[in-house]
Amino acid sequence: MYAATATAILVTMALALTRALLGPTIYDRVLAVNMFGTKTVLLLSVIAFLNGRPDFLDLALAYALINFIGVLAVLKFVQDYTMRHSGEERGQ
Amino acid sequence: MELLGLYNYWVFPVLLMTGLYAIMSRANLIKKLIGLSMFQAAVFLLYITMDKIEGGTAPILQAGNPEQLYSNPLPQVLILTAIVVGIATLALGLAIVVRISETYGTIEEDEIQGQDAE
Amino acid sequence: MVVIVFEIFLLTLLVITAVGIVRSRDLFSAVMLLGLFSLQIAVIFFILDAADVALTEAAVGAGVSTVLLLGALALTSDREARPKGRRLLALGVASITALILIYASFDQPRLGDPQAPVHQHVAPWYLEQTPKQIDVPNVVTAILASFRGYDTLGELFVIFTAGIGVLFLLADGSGRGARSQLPSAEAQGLRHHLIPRVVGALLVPFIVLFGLYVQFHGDFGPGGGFQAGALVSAGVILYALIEGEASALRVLSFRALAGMIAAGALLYTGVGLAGILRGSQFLDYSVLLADPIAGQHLGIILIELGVGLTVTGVLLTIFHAFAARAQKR
Amino acid sequence: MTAGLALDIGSWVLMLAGSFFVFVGGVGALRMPDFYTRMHAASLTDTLGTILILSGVILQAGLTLAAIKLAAIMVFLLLTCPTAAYALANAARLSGLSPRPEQTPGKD
Repeated sequence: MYAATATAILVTMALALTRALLGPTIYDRVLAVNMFGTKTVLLLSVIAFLNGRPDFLDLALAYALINFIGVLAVLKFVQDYTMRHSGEERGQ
Repeated sequence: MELLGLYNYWVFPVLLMTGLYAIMSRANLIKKLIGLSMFQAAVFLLYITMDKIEGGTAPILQAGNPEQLYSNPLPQVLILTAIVVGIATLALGLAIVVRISETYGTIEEDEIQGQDAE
Repeated sequence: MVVIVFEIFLLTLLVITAVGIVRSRDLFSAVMLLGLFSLQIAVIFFILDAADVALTEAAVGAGVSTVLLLGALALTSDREARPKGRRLLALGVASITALILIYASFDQPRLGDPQAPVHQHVAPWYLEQTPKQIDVPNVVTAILASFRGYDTLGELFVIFTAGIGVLFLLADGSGRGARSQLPSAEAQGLRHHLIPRVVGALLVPFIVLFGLYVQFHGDFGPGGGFQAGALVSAGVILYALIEGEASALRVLSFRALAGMIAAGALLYTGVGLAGILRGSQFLDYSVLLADPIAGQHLGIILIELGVGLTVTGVLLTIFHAFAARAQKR
Repeated sequence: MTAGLALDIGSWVLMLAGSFFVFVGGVGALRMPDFYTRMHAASLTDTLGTILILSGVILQAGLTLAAIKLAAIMVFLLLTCPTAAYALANAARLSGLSPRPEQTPGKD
């Protein structure tokens, strides 16, 4: 059952990767990265149980905590970028 | 199945050479550094591939289970430190690129060489 | 067994991502794809039974490296010029080398082969001796901190030097770090975004707490100074992102960070020297206390603390150096 | 025994349902016509899929430290995912990306 769940998550990861490669805007890519991060947390939790060593959930916990930083960094980058190049459109 | 066991060793050169290709063919210095990180990641992958042992688990000893096999801890030690060293050296490279960009106004290698030639 | 199939699938995704990174002309996209690359390789490390390495990759790849690359992009340019020439030659060299390496792989032992040479020497000795000599469950920590403490000291000084190098390159030359130009109006971070600010502020203490857990639980589970340093600095970077760099520097100033870097390196070397002073060799912890095993435990905790301090200090100094450079513009 | 079986079935149902929603989210993120609809598909199913899958795994873990860690993971994901979605939509809107699909500019 873990294997079925992990397979579904992996297929979703592949879909997210496709979206990240296709774009077209940078926000689509960031969205894909964020989605991929959530799926990674789920996959790591499931695999920890599949391998029978649930004491390795620390890794999933680490991702759950700090995956968010990437998106905020992007938000700040875009904000500074718009401040510097006001009027110029970004990500198209 | 026998051949699939070598898949890691096939992915390793592909990643390694993708990184090297980025370093060789791209003039953009940040792209070169990204290529370098990928090259580095490929080496990490090779080392970690070697530590895997069938039926093993991560080398954190379980009390009361003396028959348990553990993966090889030595490559893990090397790569663990190498990852953090990698980010520190990447930061150093990026700092140099920032200074180059401030001095030359560009981070494209050929334009920099063009300016140097003048 | 089925896990290996997942690993093969992820490796394929990894190759696709790598090609995508090289092909994308927009450096911002390349950085985002590099984030994906890091996530995938962390899962692969986890599947290959390297929990410590996966945790390190997670701690470094998810927060710190994206933030640093974006910081550098903000200071330079995020578009790549159209590459000229040399592409065919580079492609040729790369593909021929790859083919030779793939050809060589047919002599490799297959994945997980218990008879592989790498499992025959050294490693069994470490696995056997760790419970006897050091008595901590995590063999990776035992090797990192005790058996091969010299190597780790060297790595620590590489990180130390890289941090100093970044400061040399990016500090403003007044010798005061970036302290003088800090409290500017633009240094406010994402203060006006209420929701990320509240949630971020909620997360920061948990990240730092988790970092400390990883630091001090490293003998028993995946973890240690390197991972903890990256996690704690990720927490402080999150604080800097939401409240502005000035607020983060008020908590941990440049001077405090420099103190952490030096204190960590000194602590590590000092523990090594204590071994000599107690009549044994450099970095021999067995003589630190009357009981050799307790001495090993004390030594490992101290040098992991040193590693944690230096890594946190260096990563945060680097982050602040880039951020201060951006504000000076 | 029957309690254990019921628990197993319950966790399987939760995990399968979670897998389904995760997959639907992936398809939505790939197939929807513009950024905002894609984000809507991805972020909503992210949350639901997380709740279902992690609850399923928690049922399997029973009352252990692992269950507490899983609960913590779930809480943190439930906090960060919607926030990240908000931050992202905000960044996109700030930069002037229009929410109308027919005006979504293509690249390359």
